[in-house]
Amino acid sequence: MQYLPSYRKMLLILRFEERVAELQRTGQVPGFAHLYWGQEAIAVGICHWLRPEDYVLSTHRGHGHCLAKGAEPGRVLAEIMGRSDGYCRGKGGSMHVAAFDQGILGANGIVAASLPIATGVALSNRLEGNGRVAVAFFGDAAVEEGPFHESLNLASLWDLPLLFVCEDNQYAISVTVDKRQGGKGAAAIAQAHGLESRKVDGNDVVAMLDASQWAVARARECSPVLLECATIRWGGHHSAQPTRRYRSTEELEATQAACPIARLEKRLIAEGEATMEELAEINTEIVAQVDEAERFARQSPFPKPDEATQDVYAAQEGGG
Amino acid sequence: MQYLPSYRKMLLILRFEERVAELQRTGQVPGFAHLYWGQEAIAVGICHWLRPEDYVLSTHRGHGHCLAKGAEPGRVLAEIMGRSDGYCRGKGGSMHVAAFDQGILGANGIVAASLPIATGVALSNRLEGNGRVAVAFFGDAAVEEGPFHESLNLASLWDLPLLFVCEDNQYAISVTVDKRQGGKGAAAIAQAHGLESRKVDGNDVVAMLDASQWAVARARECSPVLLECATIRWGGHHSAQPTRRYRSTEELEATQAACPIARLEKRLIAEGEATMEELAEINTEIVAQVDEAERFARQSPFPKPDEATQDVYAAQEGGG
Amino acid sequence: MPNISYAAALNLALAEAMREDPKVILLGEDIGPLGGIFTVTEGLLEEFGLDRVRETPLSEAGFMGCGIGLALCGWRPVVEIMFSDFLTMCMDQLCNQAAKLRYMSGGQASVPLTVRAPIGARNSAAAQHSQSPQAWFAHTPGLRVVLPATPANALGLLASAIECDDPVVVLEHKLLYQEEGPVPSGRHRVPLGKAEVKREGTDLTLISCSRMTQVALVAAEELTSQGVAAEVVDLRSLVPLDRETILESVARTRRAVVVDEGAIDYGITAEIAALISAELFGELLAPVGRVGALATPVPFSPPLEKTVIPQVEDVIAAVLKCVPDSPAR
Amino acid sequence: MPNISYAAALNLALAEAMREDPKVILLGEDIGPLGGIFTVTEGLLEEFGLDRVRETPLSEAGFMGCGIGLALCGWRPVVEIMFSDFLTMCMDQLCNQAAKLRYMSGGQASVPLTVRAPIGARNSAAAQHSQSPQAWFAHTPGLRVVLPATPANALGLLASAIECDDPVVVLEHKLLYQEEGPVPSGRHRVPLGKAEVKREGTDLTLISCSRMTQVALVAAEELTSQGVAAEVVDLRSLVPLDRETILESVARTRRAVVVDEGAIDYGITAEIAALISAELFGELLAPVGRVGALATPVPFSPPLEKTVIPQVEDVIAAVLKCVPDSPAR
Ligand SMILES: Cc1ncc(C[n+]2csc(CCOP(=O)(O)OP(=O)(O)O)c2C)c(N)n1
Ligand SMILES: Cc1ncc(C[n+]2csc(CCOP(=O)(O)OP(=O)(O)O)c2C)c(N)n1
Ligand SMILES: [Mg+2]
Ligand SMILES: [Mg+2]
Repeated sequence: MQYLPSYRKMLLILRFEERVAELQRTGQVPGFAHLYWGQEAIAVGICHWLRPEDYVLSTHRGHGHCLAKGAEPGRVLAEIMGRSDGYCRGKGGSMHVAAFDQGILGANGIVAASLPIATGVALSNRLEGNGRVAVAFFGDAAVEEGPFHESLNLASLWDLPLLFVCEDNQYAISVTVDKRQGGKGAAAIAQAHGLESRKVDGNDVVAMLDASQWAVARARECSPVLLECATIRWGGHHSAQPTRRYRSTEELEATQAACPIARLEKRLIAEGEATMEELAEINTEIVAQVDEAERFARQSPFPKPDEATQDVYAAQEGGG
Repeated sequence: MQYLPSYRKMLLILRFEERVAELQRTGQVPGFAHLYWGQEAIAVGICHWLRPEDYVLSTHRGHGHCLAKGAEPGRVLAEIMGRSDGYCRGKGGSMHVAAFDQGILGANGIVAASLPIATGVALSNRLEGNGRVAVAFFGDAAVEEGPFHESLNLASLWDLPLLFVCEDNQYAISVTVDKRQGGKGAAAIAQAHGLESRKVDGNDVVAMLDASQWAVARARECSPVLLECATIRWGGHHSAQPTRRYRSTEELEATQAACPIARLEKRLIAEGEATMEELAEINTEIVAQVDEAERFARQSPFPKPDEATQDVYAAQEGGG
Repeated sequence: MPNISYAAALNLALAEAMREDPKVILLGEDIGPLGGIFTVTEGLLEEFGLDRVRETPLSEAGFMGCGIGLALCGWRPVVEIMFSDFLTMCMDQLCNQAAKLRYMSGGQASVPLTVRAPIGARNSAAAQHSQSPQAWFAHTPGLRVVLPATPANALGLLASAIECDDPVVVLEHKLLYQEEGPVPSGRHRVPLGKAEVKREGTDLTLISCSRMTQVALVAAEELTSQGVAAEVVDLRSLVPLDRETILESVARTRRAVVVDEGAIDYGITAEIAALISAELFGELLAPVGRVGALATPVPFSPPLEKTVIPQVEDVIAAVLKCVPDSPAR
Repeated sequence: MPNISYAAALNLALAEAMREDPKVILLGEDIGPLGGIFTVTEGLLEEFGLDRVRETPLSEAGFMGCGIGLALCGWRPVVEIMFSDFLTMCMDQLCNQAAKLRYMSGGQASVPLTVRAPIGARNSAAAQHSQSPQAWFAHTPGLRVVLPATPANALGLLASAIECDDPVVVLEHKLLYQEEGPVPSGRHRVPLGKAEVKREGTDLTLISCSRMTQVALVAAEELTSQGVAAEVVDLRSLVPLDRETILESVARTRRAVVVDEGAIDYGITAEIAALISAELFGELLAPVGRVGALATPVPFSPPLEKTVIPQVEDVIAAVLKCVPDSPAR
């Protein structure tokens, strides 16, 4: 299997998130952005096996899912910057990016809330017999919420073409998973609900690609699956959050060491799939792509005040 | 072990529920009453091992839990009949009977809603180190609700002295459990959350007493436990509901055949713990007890209209 | 016009919508062989099959979300929540997701979801099965909220709700299900956002919704003997609210009493009363009256339930307070 | 009187309550080492330990219920819900259980539970992190609802809430956490159900709560230059509502504008406007004005957020509509 395409995508996500962090520091990104850096292998591994018409439902940490599924970086960034050429015309922002034309049905600001919605999307696929799958990404903390449980049961009961992807980065904001969960984790709970599940090293894109191939295929056969992907959250909960109160310097340094991109780079070179020079070249291309996204977003105007009352209801007069 | 005490309690519940059904038919019970008949062995088996100061949290089908835990039949019936000598002074009714002086913290009209509350009661016990346990009874359908899942996790995480008792009577109103659950059931889900669990024949009070002894003891040691008790719902969802649309005559006949009381009777006689005559005598006593409860409830007045605005807030003037 | 029950009218709306549009699909507890605990889905499983009359686990958040997902994919789900009290189990899905997805996505998402749920006190169902929480949903931008008071409006409003591209909360009243009334034969739609003048009158306007419209009509009838000619406006929709019809009526009668079964404080009657008081400032002959449930949970025992829930006498008393000088008194 | 921030005042209320009463216990997400995402619980873990500063899983229904269970057993839990928007995840526990248990049990149960949650738009947090849902809870009998607008009130209201034997929802405003103000030294309590006249005036009464009281005060200040002397009444409690203070003020000024950050339709302003219009019927010089958020989800992009959320200019405009003949104009 060729890993360069995955490398490109992962690098795009990383460079994109670095740019978001920078733009936020300089006041170009309103609010907070929960960055996906460090977790790139998961979105990229899963989305590798998805078709354009498949669906993805995402979380507050959703930029990576969007880019991996095929969203345009410029329109994602414009949204994050609150501009009118953003996918949601500036109404959603980082936590609500959606790109329906790419099957991306939305990031979500409520932990676990997209899971029940994903069951409906998967049910639609099943009823239409359209061969599509729905993928619901969520963090380890979503496992603690009731809707997670209800969604597993629905998927199991109705044999839905639905893939649950738990990104276990050990943290919910400042609290580690051992202080939040008494049980055996998402994969075990899924099995109790009658789903198949696997645990995978989510920082190893090779392992992710392998597990995802199986998982997407099973889901497509209407056998719902859960993947529990071990990963690491870099830095704070969002780009502006300091971590000193709950994370040691050593721990933080270790996170970067686990970088899935650095890991893949070593392998690409070792296996001869690419040279250092080729990788540097790719990096240059990707940086240019992110530059272009920034240029696009910056030139996009802010929405006009009167747009605030649009899109509340389907027909404008319906608003009452 | 002597089983006559359990026999008495089971029979009290059955005769009580028969009376409630009759009183409802004759217009003495407002609203609907979800009867516990046929499930007596579960409440009686569990409560046998409880101390007066232990806590019970119940469901819409809660009369049996109350009587087994020690509530006065007269005050329970008065409540069900909406009278001012009812435990809740007529404000609660069948679905909300509570007897705080007996550790009965309330039936509940919302499926699964008492489970999170039970975690708090158990946490209180643990923090106070008072050696008490909390028992949360719930039906098989509660297993489908998010709060069930969240409560299992809390109990497991915090090592709560909490016993979850699932009464699996196969039905939620008209829908059988196979049409509602895709997984392996409450006991398996509990294990995935790190709890110990067992399945038990909930129509055999001998088996229930045995499993409950273990379960209550484990819970008292702050090791939360779930018991999944197989049982059968007699008749309709509530006393006034016909079942012809979803239950065959054969199925209904089989339910009575599984009667835990009849089963225990056979055993008591076979083992020589009691004679037919003694059982008949017990029956006479219990009927007299239920007669007395009815007399008590009937002579109790309805609450006065102005009581409607009492007990909304702690101090009357607080209501705003 | 045939006479049918409110439940039968709702059933008809569902059946017709399902016949016309294969994308209409039902989700809920006990909606299959049992036909729903209030008989609204009777016979639909037999006609439309298990795929489209889909009984759910007891997972209100789960299947409300499922309905949203279906809606996002072009279906027109109708989700039944057995009692409106249980909407508390899926408030996030309804109020944070369904209500906001179109907006947050900048118009990409469309959520043509209909949520049906019964409100109201009936037969001592007690505090967790008797609420009238319409104010919560009326206060949630992105939702439309309708409350039929008659079989004809039940049919027409539910049909319109299903056709609407927005999430619509249809609150039905438990005590109305068995009430019969005339229903137009053939295609019938009631536009969302249009109130209906149910009775004309010159002295005062009673404004109400759901079962309280029936209560208001009885009160209006009894008031004739006291010399008061009350007009009755049935709101039908809370969102959008038909301000024109309300104001047009009260501009004529110059007196108004608003009646709702929800708890009075911060309820529906406040919005209507505030609207009238502001828009017809200086033209009213009396303060706008408000009749609602006492601000308590709904009690079980019959005499208490009756005290808390507005009765015909309460409406009459409120009217007479506004019309102290009515000829017959 | 030392000057401290609103967040520090809340922190002080918690710390003092925990020192005085060993039954006060905190539950919530990230309330431990991090000190809460808005710093309100900073230092409490260190002083009171893991048992009483109890970090929870992401299970709002679970730990809200846990708080109720503790309360039933004589504890005084303070449950932090990280954003008030997430109260949708535990509406059943809060509105069907906590609010009703005393009543349904005929007075056997006492639920001395305090629920803290931040409301309001701040810094483009978008539709699911910016709501002001106070009307939902004010409309739920059995709950008390308070909204501090200053550090002193934050301290005094939270202290009273913890001591109250009923469930109290304390809605804090995200934009106020870092605002400083004087706080009485020593024991300080603000009674639940008492409004506060923040500024005296003769021409009109501005009635508001939470951050909108700060907005109203700025507007009142600016209005002096237009010759309008506005009184500002900070409601502080929505339930119980201090009808006396509101009516006493408006009876004097004969004009009122109500300001709230919740969506305007069916919101808090409706209840207050309806109350004033009815009780002071015939005595008002102008219709009661209402200023609230536009009835949309809260948008992300800064210019849109600003459009939706009430600004000082909006309050001034509403006031000037009521006082068209102010001397300076
Ligand atoms: C229902 C709900 N509760 C709390 C929050 C606040 N919150 C946002 S993200 C987050 C942590 C989520 O952790 P996890 O699911 O593991 O995702 P991660 O941030 O680690 O990617 C919390 C507590 C929320 N958004 N929704
Ligand atoms: C959250 C919620 N959903 C639905 C209902 C309506 N309802 C009441 S009892 C019941 C069936 C419950 O089944 P189960 O938990 O198995 O208890 P059983 O009646 O069999 O004892 C349903 C659907 C409810 N009360 N609460
Ligand atoms: Mg995480
Ligand atoms: Mg059952």
